[in-house]
Amino acid sequence: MKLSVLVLEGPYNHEASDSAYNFIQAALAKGHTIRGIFFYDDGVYNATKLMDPPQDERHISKRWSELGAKGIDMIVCVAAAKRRGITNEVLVPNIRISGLGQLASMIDEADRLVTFGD
Amino acid sequence: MKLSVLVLEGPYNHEASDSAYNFIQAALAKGHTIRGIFFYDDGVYNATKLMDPPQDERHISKRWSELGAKGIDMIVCVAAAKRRGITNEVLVPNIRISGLGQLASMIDEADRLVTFGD
Amino acid sequence: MLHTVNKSPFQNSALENCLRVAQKGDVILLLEDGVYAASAGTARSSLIEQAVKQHTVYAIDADLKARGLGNLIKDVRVASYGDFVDLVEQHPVHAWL
Amino acid sequence: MLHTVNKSPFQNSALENCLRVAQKGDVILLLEDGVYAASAGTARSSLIEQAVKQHTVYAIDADLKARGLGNLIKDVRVASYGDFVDLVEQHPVHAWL
Amino acid sequence: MAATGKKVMVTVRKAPHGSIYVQESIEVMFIFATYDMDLSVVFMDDGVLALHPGQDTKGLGIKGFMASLGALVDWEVTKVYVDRQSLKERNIAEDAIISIGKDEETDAPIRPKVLDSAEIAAMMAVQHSLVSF
Amino acid sequence: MAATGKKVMVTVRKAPHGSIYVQESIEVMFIFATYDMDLSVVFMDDGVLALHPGQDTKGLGIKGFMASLGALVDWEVTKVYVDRQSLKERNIAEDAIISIGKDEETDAPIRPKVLDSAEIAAMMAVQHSLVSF
Repeated sequence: MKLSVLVLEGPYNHEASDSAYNFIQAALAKGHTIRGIFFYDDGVYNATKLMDPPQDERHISKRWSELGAKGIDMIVCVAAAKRRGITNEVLVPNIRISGLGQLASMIDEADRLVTFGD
Repeated sequence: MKLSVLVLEGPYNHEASDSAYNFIQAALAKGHTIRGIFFYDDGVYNATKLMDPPQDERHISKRWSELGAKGIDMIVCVAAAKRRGITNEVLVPNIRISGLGQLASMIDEADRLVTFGD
Repeated sequence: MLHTVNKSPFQNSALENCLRVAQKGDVILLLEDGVYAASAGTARSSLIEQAVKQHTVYAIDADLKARGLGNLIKDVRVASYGDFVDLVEQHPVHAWL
Repeated sequence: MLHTVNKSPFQNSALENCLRVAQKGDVILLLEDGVYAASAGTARSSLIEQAVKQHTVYAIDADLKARGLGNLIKDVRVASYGDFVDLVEQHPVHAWL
Repeated sequence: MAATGKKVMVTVRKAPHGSIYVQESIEVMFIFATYDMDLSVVFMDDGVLALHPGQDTKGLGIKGFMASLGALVDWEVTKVYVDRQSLKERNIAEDAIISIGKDEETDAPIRPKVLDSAEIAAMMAVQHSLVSF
Repeated sequence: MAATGKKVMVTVRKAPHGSIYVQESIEVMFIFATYDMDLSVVFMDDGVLALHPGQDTKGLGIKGFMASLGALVDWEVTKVYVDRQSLKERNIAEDAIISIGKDEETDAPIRPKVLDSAEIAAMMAVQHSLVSF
């Protein structure tokens, strides 16, 4: 199965980002394909490399970046990101900024979309 | 009257940030003193200079920075900021990063605390 | 004391939670999505219809206008942000987030 | 279809909203704070007690454990994230955020 | 991207102005409409409050999105629905909700179509994907 | 900062783990306790779920904050209350809620004190400031 995932909330503040990550790991473990992960609304905050959580806590943007390194298409919505100060200079590797049209493509080219938010 | 204000949510996504700003403007117009404004939880996102909203929209961090320029003590919680990637390099002028002890002082030295959040 | 409620009464229990604890004579200020509770004739109007018997209830004018709300429950008072400041001057405030 | 609910039934109307629209045979997955609805003997247990008559109801195991919930409403099934993936494979999904 | 005509539904369930979700859902509708999906939009629960007449956000210092909502039809977002019970619970008259465009010939306002929850449920059941706000 | 002994209350009304508010409220309690305020803490509404026994967040990949809650008394956060009705509605037995420390002499667990809403209301009414999560 080919899946796309939409993340609507930022890291740490809401569990949405963790649920999405845990879901995606389980999907990969079952051999499914992730067509793409799209970050929208406050979800764009997931992509900042500047986050620096306590040592004994998960590092959410690093975790996403590692998924991106596996070749998963990971996109932050440009309009939502501009409003919130997520720019190319603070972006973690393997996530890129693009338009909502990419979400349309992710939906179109996947068997399912799963949305995580608040 | 001496007031302190606590902001718990980020800009644009929730009205909390706008309500706090409108409340503070009204308090200043009435001649009250703002002892301090403290940004906690997702509220720390209010302080990034990288936000770049559409031209015809309010610029929330610029607005806060202008209040700071008037001498109001404006503080972003260091622990909440680290987790979320708000560092000195992205901070708008006139807002500084410090600890929760500053919130205690703001409460102690004000007649009232007003909290805005979600 | 002053209680602020900023949640829609259709979606969130904040207003009910507040009314359970608020004491007779306490003031309640509705703001943001909380102002939907001030609307007359809805499935949740009874909350504020009851509340005004024990409390002075205000709703922020700019929030009402933003949401197109004009048909308000009797005895709900419309407040500017300046009125909000005056209420804070008179009372310690608890935000029912 | 698969409906996901991630809100506490004590604070938010999402589960009620979902149950009003869900069709007989639809699957409901509780996750995050939504799993509190699976707890037995609470003031909101009746929602899921009714729901299991028409729907298969799952609750995410890791979310139950995080919240210390073990005393669940009869017929609620415990699901891993892997089970969640299987459910998504079988059904289009609507998230009641 | 190739147009495959897949059925996609956007649901709007949150109240406007207290949070940005309604506004960002409209941006999604506009873009999706250009993708030749078979797009439906449903306002339900607090989302129907976005259709309340007479909204004016000037006093908040917020631009708002009433102009965008009023232009949905111009942007070819035409299958727009609203849940009857949600309107009723919020005391919004079905014929008072804001228009999302005008009929090209008669200039009559076009409003979201009011549906019962069973009709919405049936429509949800046949979607390829659902995006919710 | 000078200690003025002002009465400050922290209220916790949100459920744990679905959002970070409970965790960040505990950080506030720890710091405030070092400021010689007259600090009270009240768990009510969904906030009482933070006191549910047996919480284990390992499966979420989240550290959690149970250790911090269990150390409130050690950090001199001692006036900790919980709303009776909120516990009842959520089927949490009053004697099952997690302990926030141990009695120095008897080693007995110290639990938040269960109050009725009228008692909470009376306590709120005399605060200098209230911080809510």
